[in-house]
Amino acid sequence: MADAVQTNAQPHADAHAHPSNLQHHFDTPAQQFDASKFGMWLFLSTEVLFFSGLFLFYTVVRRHHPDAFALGSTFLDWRLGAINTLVLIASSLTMALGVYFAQRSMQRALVFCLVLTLIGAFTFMGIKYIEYSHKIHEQIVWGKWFNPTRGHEAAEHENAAPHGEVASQQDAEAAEPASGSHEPQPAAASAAPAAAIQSQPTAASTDSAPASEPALPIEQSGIMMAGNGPSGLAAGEEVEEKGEEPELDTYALAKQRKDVHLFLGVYFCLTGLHGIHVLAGIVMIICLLIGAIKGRYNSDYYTPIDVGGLYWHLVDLVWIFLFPLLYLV
Amino acid sequence: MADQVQHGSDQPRVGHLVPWTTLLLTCFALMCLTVLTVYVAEYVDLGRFNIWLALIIATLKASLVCLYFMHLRYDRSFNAIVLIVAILTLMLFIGLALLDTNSYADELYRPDWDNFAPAITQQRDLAP
Amino acid sequence: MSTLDASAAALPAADLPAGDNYLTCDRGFKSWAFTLDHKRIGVMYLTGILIFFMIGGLFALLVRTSLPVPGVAGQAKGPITAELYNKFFTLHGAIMVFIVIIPGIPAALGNFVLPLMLGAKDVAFPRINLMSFYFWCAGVVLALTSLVLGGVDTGWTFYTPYSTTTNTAVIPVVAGAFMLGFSSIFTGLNFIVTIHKLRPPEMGWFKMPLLLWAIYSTGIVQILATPVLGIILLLLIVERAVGIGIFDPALGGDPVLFQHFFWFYSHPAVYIMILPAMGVMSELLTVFSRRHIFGYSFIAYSSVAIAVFGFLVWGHHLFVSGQSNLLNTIFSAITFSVAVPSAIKVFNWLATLYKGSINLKTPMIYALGFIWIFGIGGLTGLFLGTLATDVHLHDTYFVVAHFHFVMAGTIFTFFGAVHYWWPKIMGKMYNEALGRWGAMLSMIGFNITFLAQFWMGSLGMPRRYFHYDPFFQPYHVASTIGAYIMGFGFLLTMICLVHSLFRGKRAAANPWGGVTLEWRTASPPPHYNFDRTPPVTDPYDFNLVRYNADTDAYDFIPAEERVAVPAGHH
Amino acid sequence: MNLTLLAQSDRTIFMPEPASTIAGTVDGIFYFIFYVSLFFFVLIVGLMFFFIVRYRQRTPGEGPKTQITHNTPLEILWSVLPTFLLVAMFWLGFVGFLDMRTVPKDAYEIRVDAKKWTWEFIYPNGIGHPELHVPVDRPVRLVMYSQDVIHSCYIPAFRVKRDVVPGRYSELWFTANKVGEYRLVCAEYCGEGHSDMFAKVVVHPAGTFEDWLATADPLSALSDEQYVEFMADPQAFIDKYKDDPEIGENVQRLKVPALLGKALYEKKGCSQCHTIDGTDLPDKGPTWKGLFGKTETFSDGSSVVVDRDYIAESIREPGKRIVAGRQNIMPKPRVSDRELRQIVEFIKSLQSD
Repeated sequence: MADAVQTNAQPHADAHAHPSNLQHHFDTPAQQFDASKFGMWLFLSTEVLFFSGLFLFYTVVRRHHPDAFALGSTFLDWRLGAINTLVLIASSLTMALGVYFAQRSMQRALVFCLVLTLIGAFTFMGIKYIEYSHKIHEQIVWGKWFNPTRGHEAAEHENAAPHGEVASQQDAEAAEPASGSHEPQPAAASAAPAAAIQSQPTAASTDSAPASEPALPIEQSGIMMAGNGPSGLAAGEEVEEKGEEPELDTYALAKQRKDVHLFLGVYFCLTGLHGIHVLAGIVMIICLLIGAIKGRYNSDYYTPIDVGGLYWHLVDLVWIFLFPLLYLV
Repeated sequence: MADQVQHGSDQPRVGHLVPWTTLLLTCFALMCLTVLTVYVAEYVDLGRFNIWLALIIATLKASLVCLYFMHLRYDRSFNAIVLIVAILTLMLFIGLALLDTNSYADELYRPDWDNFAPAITQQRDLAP
Repeated sequence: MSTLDASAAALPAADLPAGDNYLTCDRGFKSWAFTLDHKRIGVMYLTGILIFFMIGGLFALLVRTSLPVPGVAGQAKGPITAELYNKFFTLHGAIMVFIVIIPGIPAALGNFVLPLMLGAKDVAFPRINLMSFYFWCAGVVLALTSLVLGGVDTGWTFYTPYSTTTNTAVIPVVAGAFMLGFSSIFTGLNFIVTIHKLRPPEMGWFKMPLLLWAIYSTGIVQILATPVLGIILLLLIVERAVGIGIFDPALGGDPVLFQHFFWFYSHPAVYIMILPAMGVMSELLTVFSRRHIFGYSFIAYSSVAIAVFGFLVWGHHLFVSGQSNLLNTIFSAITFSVAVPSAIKVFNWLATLYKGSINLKTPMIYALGFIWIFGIGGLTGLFLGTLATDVHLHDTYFVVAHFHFVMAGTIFTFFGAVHYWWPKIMGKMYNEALGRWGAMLSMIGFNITFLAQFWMGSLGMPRRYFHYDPFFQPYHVASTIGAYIMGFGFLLTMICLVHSLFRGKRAAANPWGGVTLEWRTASPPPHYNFDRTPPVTDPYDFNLVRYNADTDAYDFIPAEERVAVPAGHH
Repeated sequence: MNLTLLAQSDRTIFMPEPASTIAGTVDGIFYFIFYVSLFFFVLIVGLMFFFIVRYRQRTPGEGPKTQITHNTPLEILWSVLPTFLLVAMFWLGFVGFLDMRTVPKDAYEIRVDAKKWTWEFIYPNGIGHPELHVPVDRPVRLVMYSQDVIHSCYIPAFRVKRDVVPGRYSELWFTANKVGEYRLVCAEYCGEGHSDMFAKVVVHPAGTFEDWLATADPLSALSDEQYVEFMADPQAFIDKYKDDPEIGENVQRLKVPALLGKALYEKKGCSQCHTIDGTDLPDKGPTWKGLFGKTETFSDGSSVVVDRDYIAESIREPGKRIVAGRQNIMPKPRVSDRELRQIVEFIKSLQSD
């Protein structure tokens, strides 16, 4: 049995040559590649079912409160949603191209694609952050804290006790998706949508405020609308002028109804969970980027890029469904 | 399941190479569909069918992403089976749960909305 | 196959040089904490699970201890208040279900045995395997946190709106269950990939040991059902933390939706618990009756069938919570269809015993006990699947007894499996007498405990009651006495296992005469499992081995000798 | 806990005493399944023990007598045969269950109000009572709602159970066919008092239920003079008569109308829009503090001094006259005349200081 002692060491010196990036318990790179991809697909199927819960929640609530959904979705700006959809699709493309270049062992192109994907991810989070902070500002939030208030009005009752609570509650939430938004890109990217919004009566006035200084609401949670006072006020007047025209005031309507907050609850759950997945994706892409810069991946071994790509595409898939369900009710 | 290792010379050692033109075309198609879905939702009113149309378009986009971006079209078929099984389970879950939700919609009351308005008014059909 | 492998396996393990096996090849805390070796991870799971089994059992005894006297409405029973009692049964349920039984067979024993049975060097994703173990640890820590924070009183089902309104430490324990869920998902994922991709080419699907079929089916359920638990627990946390109003009717939410989510996972979870046990059964019964399994394909397919049906029956937990008649009917019908594959298994096991050579070693006693216990557990399921009777029995002790009979079936098989693979895992033989006593006592105590509960349940005793109608006192007293006998039995079992570590004699490579691949390597196995890739054979062909009186163990018969042996005889 | 359920004679060994029309069916199905299961259990376990004894290993390493690996016809047989029994069970249970769910049109409706950890039964005449009293041989329909968490209304003797879910009406029906006292318990875990959340169920002999209902409300037991006296100064009246041999027992159950009104204020949801501490909710309803006797001006300019009649009107037909500056958002609550009187008494008692 003495030979057994040596044979224990064998697996690395197996019959066939064992490439460095092939783990000891696999025989061939193909086996390892297939195993990893298969594993990732199984994981993606768990993700699908993970989201399925929220989709059921969405459907049930919508079944019981159809009007609330119609009304609630007017608080979302489909332009921002659409832009985010396009951003994600683009980043999906760059990811897929990244896999392509990895397969062709084209290091530079791979790195470039990953950087583009990363930018896309940050842009998405930036826009999401703008949407969130605007909703927080106007108390268009979930549950018993739902109390839609136009920007300038919000500035007036800032001393309302539950209100401060909401804001702080909210920033805790908003903070994490927003983490990306300290990057230069989102501010720049969001300038465009914000501008587009200004011209819109229904679209909320104050998008521009957080866009100009993203970090602001997080610092001063309770009294953040005081910080936004001027811009909020200015935009508010504009809204009032539009308000002259006999168009229905969604804010007042929503206040009367007792179930509109449910839509916002669904909205924050779905986009929040999706946002967390995007953040995870950002971390993942950064790791891949480091690996790519170190030149770890080539046509022989690009499994991490491929598998990571699958995950990123799933994030895209989920959003493809979220967009029409939430923004285009 | 085709053996992954034997591919053309331009192919990587494992996996399948999707030409970049295909990827660009896919992306373009996705963009167009996004514009379409927005257009339909905002400017075409089909009443309650809007949501279904939106979902159909979304499913179309999703399958494009799966087939080309995620290589499912060239991949081992078992991976596709995994995804399909997951989606079937999802439908099963949502479907059966909704069957229940629909049935008790008329038993609901909101204490502060319709102060204990008339209880279950009509007998619901009991034969399955 | 060459004669080499046979002779290698035939060598008695006794003269293995020390420091050669996976336990001794590498020492120190780090070598365990960061190990990627599936065997060590399995051992760590096993240790943790056995410890928490004892803790969960302790809570069970506390529950039973507070019940022999009916008590007076609104008053405490000595030191035990109603609130405390609620925390007892909640923690008993949560620990046993999420921490012990679900990972019990797959994570602990599956981790150790599955790659060995495949003749593989490790599972497909060793890192993910270690990660899921640490998820398990995190879950345990969170559960303990809630214990420190004063416990939880929601019942292990966390039904809303009670769980969203009670002021006990719900969030930590729910977060714990969430982590444990992910641990379970990754284990299942790992095993499915392993079975698909690391199965030796010559081992076709129908040459796999039935345990692998069972674990595979379990994996399917783990992957498809557990995420739904994850999301609902997440929603529950969010609801408690920031009041999103999903489950709060006053805000337009729907409390019953939670039950759909919860049971969509938790019913399949029952099959996550029972399927591996059934797989183990097929191994134990064949080895200890020296018989080829009867009706391999029927048993294999019935595992998959149970897994699939498992997804279609969750609604039978909602028969009286106002679910629509149509849905009740559908779920009742499908529930009955689960009985068929279960029955198939039981009948085939019986047929396996027929004309066997039955050897009543401890694992076999557990296995036979499973037939008795699962028989009762399964048959009483019929009362609950039947709509009209379920209305009366729902949420009574009848249900409690029913699912204890099913889940304890898993626990007993788990212990059978622990005894069966103990020599392979630890390289030591346990004390047979002690093992048998432990098995018998715990099973007798168990039957007393829960048969009494069936009885009072059908007589209308609701579950989770602290005070009860004095009419039921005799039943409760009997149940409590049984519980203590059972507790003592399990204590003996634990003593038996610990004792074997110090006093047990060295185990041979193949003490029971199994022919699945794990018995072809030394006990305990070397770090890389097999010195030579083992030959794949029919997992139930017991003509491959021969009894060796000197070692009181079995040796694999070298190929050329075996040609002479006529099938069926030695 | 003095009344012990099932103390009665004719209970079967596994089932409590049957006291409703469906109990018979349920017990029948139960025992059918029981004997079928018993048969299979004895068969399986019997065979098992027989094999253990007959085929036990005598010498270590002894081989088996056979190695048959399968017998497909046999396996198919024992897969298919049980199926028929299963179908039978399912069908019986299904039919029995539909009977439980199909409420007769003429059922006598009683509201059940469940909260931690008490049951209140509200009879058609508006009287709330902690005990469930029902006439024998008459279908009774319980319409149940919960104020806090999920409870479950379970009457073992009637073999009926139904969860009481907050946010929706749950219904349950039965026909008690046996006079006597039974027990209603909560079957869905609802917290600390879960096991103490039980109520007495009394099945009245034919004809006597109405008499009980008539006297169930302590007020109804009072003569007209006594009633007037009571309304004039309830507390004094209670103190005066609470030890009275005839009506004392009744008087002790009397509550000051204002107190009853306060209970209704919570229960009927008035508290959602009307405060009683003087703070006015502009977009909701006026505060009740100091409302009585106050002068309200309507949107059409007319005005009125708030009195019993005006309150009655604004509860009965909220939209008729809208106070200036308020929206017409008040829903129409269901209140009996007696409840209305109690609410008025309550508002009256809320004088502004």
